[in-house]
Amino acid sequence: MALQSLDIKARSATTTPPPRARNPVHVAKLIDISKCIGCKACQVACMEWNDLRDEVGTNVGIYDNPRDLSDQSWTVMRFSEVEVEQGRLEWLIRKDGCMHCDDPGCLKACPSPGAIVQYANGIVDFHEEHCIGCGYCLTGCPFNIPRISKKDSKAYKCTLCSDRVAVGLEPACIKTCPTGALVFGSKEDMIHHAEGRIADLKERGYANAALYNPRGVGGTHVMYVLQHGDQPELYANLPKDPHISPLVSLWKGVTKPLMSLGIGLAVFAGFFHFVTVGPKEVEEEETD
Amino acid sequence: MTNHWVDIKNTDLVLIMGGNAAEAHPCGFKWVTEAKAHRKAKLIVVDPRFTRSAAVSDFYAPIRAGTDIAFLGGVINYLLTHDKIHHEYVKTYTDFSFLVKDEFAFNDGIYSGYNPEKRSYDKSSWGYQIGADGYVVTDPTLQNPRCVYQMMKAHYSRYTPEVVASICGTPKDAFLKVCEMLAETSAPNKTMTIMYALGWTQHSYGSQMIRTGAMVQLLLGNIGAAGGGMNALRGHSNIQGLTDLGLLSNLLPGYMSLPSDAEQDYKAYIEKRAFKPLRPGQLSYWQNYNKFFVSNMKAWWGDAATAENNWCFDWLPKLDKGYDLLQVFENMNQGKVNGYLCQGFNPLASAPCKVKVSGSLAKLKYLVIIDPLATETSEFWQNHGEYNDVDPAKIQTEVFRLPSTCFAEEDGSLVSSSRVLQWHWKAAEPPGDAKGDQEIMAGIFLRLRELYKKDGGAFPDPILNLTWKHRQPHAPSPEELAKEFSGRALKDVTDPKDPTKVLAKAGEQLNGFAELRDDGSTSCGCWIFSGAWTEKGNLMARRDNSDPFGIGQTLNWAFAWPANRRVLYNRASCDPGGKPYDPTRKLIAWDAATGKWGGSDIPDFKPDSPPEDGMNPFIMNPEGVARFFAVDKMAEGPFPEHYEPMESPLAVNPLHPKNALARANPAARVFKEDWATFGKADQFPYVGTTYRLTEHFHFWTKHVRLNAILQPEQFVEIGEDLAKEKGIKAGDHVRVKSNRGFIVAVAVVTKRLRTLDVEGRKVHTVGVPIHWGFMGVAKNGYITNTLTPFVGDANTQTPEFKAFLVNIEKV
Amino acid sequence: MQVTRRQFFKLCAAGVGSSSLVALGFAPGEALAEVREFKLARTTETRNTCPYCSVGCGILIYSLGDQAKNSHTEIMHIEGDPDHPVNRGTLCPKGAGLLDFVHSPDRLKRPEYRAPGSKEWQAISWDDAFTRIAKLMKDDRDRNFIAKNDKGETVNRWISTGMLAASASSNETGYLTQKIARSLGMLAFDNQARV
Amino acid sequence: MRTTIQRYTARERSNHWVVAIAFILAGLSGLALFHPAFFFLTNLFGGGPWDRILHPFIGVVMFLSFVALAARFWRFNHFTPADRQWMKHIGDELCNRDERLPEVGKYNAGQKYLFWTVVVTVPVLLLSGVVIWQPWFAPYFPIWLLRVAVVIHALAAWIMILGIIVHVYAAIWVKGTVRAMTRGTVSEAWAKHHHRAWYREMTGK
Repeated sequence: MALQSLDIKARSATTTPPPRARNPVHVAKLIDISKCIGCKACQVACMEWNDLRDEVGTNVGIYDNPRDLSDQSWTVMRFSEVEVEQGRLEWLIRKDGCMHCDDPGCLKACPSPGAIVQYANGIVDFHEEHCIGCGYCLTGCPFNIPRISKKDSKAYKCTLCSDRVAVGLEPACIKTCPTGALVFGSKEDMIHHAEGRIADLKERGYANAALYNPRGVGGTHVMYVLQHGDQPELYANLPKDPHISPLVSLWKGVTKPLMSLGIGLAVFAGFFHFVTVGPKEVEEEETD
Repeated sequence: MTNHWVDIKNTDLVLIMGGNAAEAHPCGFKWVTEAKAHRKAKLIVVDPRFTRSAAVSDFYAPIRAGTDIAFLGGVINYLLTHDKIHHEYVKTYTDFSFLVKDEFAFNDGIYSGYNPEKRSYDKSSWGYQIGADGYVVTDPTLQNPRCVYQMMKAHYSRYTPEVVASICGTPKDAFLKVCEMLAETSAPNKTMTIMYALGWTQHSYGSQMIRTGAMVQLLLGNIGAAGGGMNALRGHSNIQGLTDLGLLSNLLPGYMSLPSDAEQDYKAYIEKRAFKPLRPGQLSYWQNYNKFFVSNMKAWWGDAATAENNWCFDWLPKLDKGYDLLQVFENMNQGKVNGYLCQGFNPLASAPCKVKVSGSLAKLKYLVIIDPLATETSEFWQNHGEYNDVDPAKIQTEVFRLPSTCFAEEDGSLVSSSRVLQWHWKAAEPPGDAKGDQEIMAGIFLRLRELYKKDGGAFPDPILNLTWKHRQPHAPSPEELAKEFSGRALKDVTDPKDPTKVLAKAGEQLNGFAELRDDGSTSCGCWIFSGAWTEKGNLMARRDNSDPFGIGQTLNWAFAWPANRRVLYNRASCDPGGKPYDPTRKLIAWDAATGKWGGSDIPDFKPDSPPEDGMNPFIMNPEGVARFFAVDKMAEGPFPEHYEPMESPLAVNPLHPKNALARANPAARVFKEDWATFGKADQFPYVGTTYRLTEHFHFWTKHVRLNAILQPEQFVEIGEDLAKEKGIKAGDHVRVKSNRGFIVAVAVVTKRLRTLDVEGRKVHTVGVPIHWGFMGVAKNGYITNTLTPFVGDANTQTPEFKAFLVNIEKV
Repeated sequence: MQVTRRQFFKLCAAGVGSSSLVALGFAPGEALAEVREFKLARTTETRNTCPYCSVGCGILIYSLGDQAKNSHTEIMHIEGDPDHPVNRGTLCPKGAGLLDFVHSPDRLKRPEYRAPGSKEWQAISWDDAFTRIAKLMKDDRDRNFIAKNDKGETVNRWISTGMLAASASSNETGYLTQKIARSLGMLAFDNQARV
Repeated sequence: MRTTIQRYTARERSNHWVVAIAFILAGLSGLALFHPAFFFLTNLFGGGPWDRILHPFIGVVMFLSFVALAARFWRFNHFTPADRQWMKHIGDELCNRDERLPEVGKYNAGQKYLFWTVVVTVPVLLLSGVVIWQPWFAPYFPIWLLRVAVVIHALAAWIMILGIIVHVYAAIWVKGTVRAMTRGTVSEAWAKHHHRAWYREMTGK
């Protein structure tokens, strides 16, 4: 797909559509939680490739480290010990990070033109040089992903290694994943691959195995295969039905143009009042 | 590994026991997920902890640390009583029908010949009945009560599911479920692979655990088949290679062994090792021992090694006993060792009972550290506060710390767990003044040699005559060394069947160990590596990854020992007639047309021996078959028996409650002073077990920022019940104590460590990851081996890190 | 006041003018959305093997510079070798972090010496270190070498100095070390396989 | 020489203009982030990041100066029954039928409404602004609150902007008003015409 990945589908704070004639392959990352061993190789590969180094933190009584996403950690493992059936322990380990929504709330919320772009291949990328650090992307994201750096007040998150994908490589996390829990390809292929995995899981007794590709955000370019597709919240509170907060979508949808129009109208109303009704003048008054 | 990493994809069932492949070998574990995804294989994990391997398993069974023999003994009992064995395989390819000596006996946990004072056995009764023809007497009907089958059946009949559940703490239904799943692979076209690692080796009877696993695999007919085997997942990148090269107290390269004091006669030394076949028509490949040995001596001492001086046999040091790591530290502690060299080894962190190790090092006159990283051992004399509270002024050891290169800064080969020798290339210069290991070893040796040349000294001959034909003597090149261990012809080597045919001309590299000779005409530094560098070039650097048979053999990728063979004992994947048991996973087969064995692998067999000759697959054994009865090969008995760990929560062995001798391994070596360091269950009621985490590699990656980020701080894991009992919450700091010291760490409270019902009582496990120390970029911590006991496996002397006693309290 | 048609047009023109101003660059540039530069473009690739566990994963080491005489090679990225039949490009968290092993702040850079009773390291040259070590070894060997045991059997062993060999060094190093150790008669000799 | 009446002291005027300037700057920098159409306004402040950095500080200046201003004018803005009367005649006011309007004190009801609108919106802007103030305070609040705060902030700003547009227009529309805030004085005629009660109070006539 090479340079075509630079074609843009959407751009933050931009009201006119970008060129749309070309239609490159849509890419997707599939995270098969049933194959994930929580080794965190993806975390390392991500930091290594992107030249990031998070803090050497502390242990707070859990395996999760770094404890949360940050400007230096664009992906983290979230470990959950659950007993779905009595007496049968499952250790569900979810790789958390940007979902690359088809309808990205961050992009919608962003006020800075070009700080967030969605490439035609589906990758949602932050361009920090255009980021103004307002943090609105945080409000737009239904998955709580972007993080503002304490160093430079810019927002950071997974780029799906747009630099690697642009030259025809897979993202760093995908390449490194030892067990093949992470796979990457066209979105169509990934859905097909997931179907095979789900069939296998159903045979192994996971009746509710399912693909997580939530409609509420238009589908995602990072999808999960869940053993318990009916209970995504088991996986460290993966939202069951994520959607852009109505506060953001309505607000960024029609309200703001209408309000801007309102301000314009107020000015115009004054203007036309002036030219029709005219000023209030006190007759006796002398002019300066 | 008998098989290899990629071959795991060919399996139907994976048993991970005594290991945690997903965490310790994630990239190899990929082939488990491949087998699951593409062969519908199942994964069983049996472990004291619900590990990250268990997280992706189909079935997990908990087990008390150190009770694997009981568990597997129970499996053997299940397979025999339910007749879930591969009949043809065990009858033909194992010692099932061999008769055992009448003197051999087993009484209440102790085999015949035991000497309680010496804690060792006189093994003379541990053997087969030998007939007048010099061969083992057999009973093909398997009815004789002295045949191995009947004796094994009787031995393991005690291991009932109830007994197993009570000893191991594994719920009975879980144990039976595992048995059922394993039993399915007794079908000739089904295989199971067993993946184990230090979870089996690090016990006072670890070798016997592995043997028990191998016995299960033999019963199921899974040894030699694609997707089968006993697969030891080795820990370090070249631990396989260094073992192959014999860098252990008693070994020579290629699993040849040094002579003992008693072996003064060269011929007797050879004869003892060049086993004669114990059954008619068998190959017994070790009959070639002399060829390997002479070629080795020629590689080391060149022209100085002659037939007249027995190829310098007397130049080799002879063993009065083994000088394994524990023995050496015991000697050091007694002041009998003056100097020590640590080349990329950090014993202060990785040897048991830190207080003893540290005290021993302080008695050295000199210590030489060769390492790319600043290890704990290199600073054992330095005060690092609570983590290493010593007084440097009182330590009189001279310490040298020599910086060496790391992988990225050198050329050379490493042997993977698959026995594949892979060449790697230098990418950059080392930092600062660091030098390669070869240059460092040469630097020390050449100066020693100069001193001996100049001043003379104790027995200088082997030093002065050591071959050193390097173009840059101070820096022997990896290429030269690789060619030397691969072997070359000193004179023309001819085909024994046709003396006019020259296989290798004088000066040429040899094609493999089949060309080695015992007349001094060949030189080879490590016979099993022979053929790695031939006249065709460096085969270890081959990079053709094509897989024409689709079962992952890739014979043109690098070079596997022996003879580029990828699956050991692969003859056993075929029936006696030479047809593969499962043609879809064919390794080799007999081709009557060409009169040769062939297929996707190099035959581990005499390549032209037709099936009707009755040669059996286990050509390295003089029997030609695999042994259930270990004869005299093991220290504690021919059949593995369950013993308790040296430190156990149980006061007696439940199998032998009245015999105190049979509580723990009766043949385990314990140094006198160390008995007092063992704790008892009243003071230390919990089972401690140490292990690795996937985020770290031993004691190296605490120096690596990226890994320090993933697991920054030392912690221990306890179950929810124990946490509640002790009032410990996740994130609290706790002190874990053994009778040898304590560590302080953060508590991780987890459902993954279960309370087990053992012999009618509750047993809690305390999990202690090993990775921290007082050097590195991760948060400093205590050396975990502060806690562990100074006792090893009776055969290998590998320390018992996996089961010991501790107590825990909130700080 | 009344707005004439003329005034109305003037106002409109002003409005258009100011919005054109925006179009002429008063607004932020419609910058091309460019991805981060691919950082391996002109690096040197070297094939190597992961030094950690024995899966023996193939790795690709990327270094700055084209190996020209005046260019100092600096390793800047390591990832899995996709051609390798075992790891097929994957790496575990240790392998994926190898870059920070190569560049660890704890890498040793020069030979050091700690005198008996001392609290600190001091620098020593390679030559002095080798010479001093060889001297210590020879003294000990000459004093404690056992040529014959109590029974008068030839044993030729030296057990008062021991050695632990690496587990991640190459076969070539291991072979050389084995050869040297046995030539000295060393038996207190082990490697990491023991533990 | 015509007669004038002092309407605002120098201090009051200064205070007003501080608020006014802060409002304009906060308004422009805020609008810049309100809708892409206004993003070019960030250039007035040195670009997007500076816009984001400066806006909240300007807001704080506006808030503090408005607190002072509100304190000064608080007592003049109590609603009286007369205000209700005046509101009934709002149409007359707008159509310049001033003769029909009831007598007005210092401020008419419209002005008072504006005052109270600003009294309400400015603190709301401050509070909601603090919640979304990156990078200082926002990290301490949950994301749902950020979402609510962003909406409230913009809504309050919008109301205030509309109010100020009316305010500014009224000042232009009612001739003679601007000088009250520039010079501090109004003509007697202006006072008499628009704020007769106040005029009487000031002059005793």
